[in-house]
Amino acid sequence: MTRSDHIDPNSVELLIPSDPRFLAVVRAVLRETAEMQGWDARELRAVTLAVDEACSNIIRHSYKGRADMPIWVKIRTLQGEIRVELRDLGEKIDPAKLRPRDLDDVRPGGLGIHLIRSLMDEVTYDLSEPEGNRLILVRKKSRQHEPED
Amino acid sequence: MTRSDHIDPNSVELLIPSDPRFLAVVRAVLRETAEMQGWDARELRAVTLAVDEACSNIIRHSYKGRADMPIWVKIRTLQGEIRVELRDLGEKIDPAKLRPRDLDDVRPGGLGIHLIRSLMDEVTYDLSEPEGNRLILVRKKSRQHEPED
Amino acid sequence: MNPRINIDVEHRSNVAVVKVAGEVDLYSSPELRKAILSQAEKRPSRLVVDLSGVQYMDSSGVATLVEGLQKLEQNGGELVLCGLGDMVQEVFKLTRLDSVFQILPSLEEALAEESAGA
Amino acid sequence: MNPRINIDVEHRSNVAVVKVAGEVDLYSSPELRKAILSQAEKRPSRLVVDLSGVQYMDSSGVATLVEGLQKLEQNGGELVLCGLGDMVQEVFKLTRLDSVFQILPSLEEALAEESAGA
Ligand SMILES: Nc1ncnc2c1ncn2[C@@H]1O[C@H](COP(=O)(O)OP(=O)(O)O)[C@@H](O)[C@H]1O
Ligand SMILES: Nc1ncnc2c1ncn2[C@@H]1O[C@H](COP(=O)(O)OP(=O)(O)O)[C@@H](O)[C@H]1O
Repeated sequence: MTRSDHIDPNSVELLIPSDPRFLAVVRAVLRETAEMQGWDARELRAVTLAVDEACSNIIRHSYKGRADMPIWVKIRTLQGEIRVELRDLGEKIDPAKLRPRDLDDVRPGGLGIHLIRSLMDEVTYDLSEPEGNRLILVRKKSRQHEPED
Repeated sequence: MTRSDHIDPNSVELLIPSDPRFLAVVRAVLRETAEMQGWDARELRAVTLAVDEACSNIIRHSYKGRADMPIWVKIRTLQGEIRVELRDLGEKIDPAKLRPRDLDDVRPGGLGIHLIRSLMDEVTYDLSEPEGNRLILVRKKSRQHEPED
Repeated sequence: MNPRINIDVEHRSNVAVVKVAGEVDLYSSPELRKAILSQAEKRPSRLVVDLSGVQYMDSSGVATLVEGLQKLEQNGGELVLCGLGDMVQEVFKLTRLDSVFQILPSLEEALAEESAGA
Repeated sequence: MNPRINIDVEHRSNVAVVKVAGEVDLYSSPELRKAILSQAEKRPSRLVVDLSGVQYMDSSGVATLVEGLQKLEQNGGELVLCGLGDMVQEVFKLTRLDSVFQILPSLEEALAEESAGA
């Protein structure tokens, strides 16, 4: 746990093990914080799914299925936007592989990146960390484009 | 965020601002982690209330109502016990004041410490921190004595 | 305003009914306090607090109800609780306030009791 | 075993019905996969997956259903989905799989369709 005096009064931080059992904890924290800011069910569903997919990718790809590695989830909820930062210490992402599959090529899997990009307004893989990965996801409320319709 | 390689696969850590709005987030995390370990509704209610009272005390007493100070909540859920550690950087607790009020003296307030002690099997205020407070709460499943009945 | 709690106030002759739904904690109890104290100021002979929609209540909620009880009794009125779920019931038992408050199972009974007593 | 998900399997003549309730995510989808693949092995002419109890589904759940669809089609059977709630419907739309699967509103319709087609 880091120490610092006063903190951002709109943020929560969560540290979970890289175990799929804990994905429900992340969803619950998103639900409560979004509700606090009056986000509606549809917006909440979108953010929840995107964050869940990103966490699943960390578990499966960055940590290759190991269940005891750290995932930090920082959630900043404002009235107009929600910003989620995910941090892991796993294998570095190869940006060349970060591609959504062709949706016409129907096969099990390969949908996570597509969902994340469709659901969020900003998706930034920060590759500058000395170790591991940092992903920043932003969704703005009542955004103009709505690719999910 | 601290860095370390592999972590305890049964723990989650949460950092919230000392704002009463975030108490519901702590409750939600407790609910999900306890459910994961098959704790029943009654046990969950007990732990939730105790932790909530302890967080409320940090907000009101340690931080004197300031909403932007950090509260760390570490939850370790096993099948047999749940252990919650609360850490703040506020005013140090005066152990002389940590007394439940006489329950026959009916007045608003003064019930938190009584509830925490009734509901938990171990309540340890660790006064050795250089700054702030650390409170460790433990409840064992199907404990022998059940003062709430 | 406060998504954790919803409060409705109704009046039936000289009985005020405050219906609470949601979670009563340090965040939402000030709203409950405001509602109960503003009703108490009108000096009803009886104030019924219907807690049937309350899934969660902490000691700040309990403190609010104790304050309401004392305000009403000062003015010669009475405060009655009804509809306590498992969780709320446990808190009252643990704080031994179940013997201090008049607690009835349902709103119907809290209102029937009144007409019987009148 | 897995408190996030509950799966019931029923058989009606040559139709297998897999009823799913709960949240389908990376933790629970292996259980759904096991149930669907073990039914697929019995080569039913039709497998209906009733998702009316599912409040949440991620891409691992979707992947599981795609795998089931392909297994059934290999054996000349068909996989039908029914009872999709808002959330599940959105995931299928976003992944454009709403045009790949046969999706019916309710289990009743999924079974009626079968007898009509038979
Ligand atoms: N956190 C991550 N770390 C490393 N590689 C990743 C990560 N997330 C995604 N990838 C890469 O992007 C690819 C596409 O991901 P996705 O669309 O979620 O489908 P899938 O995970 O089913 O392959 C993955 O196969 C993987 O190579
Ligand atoms: N986190 C804390 N920091 C400082 N003092 C505390 C803390 N928690 C409890 N106390 C002290 O213990 C007393 C009793 O607490 P409690 O039983 O919760 O009732 P109340 O908070 O309503 O007074 C408080 O009045 C306060 O002086």
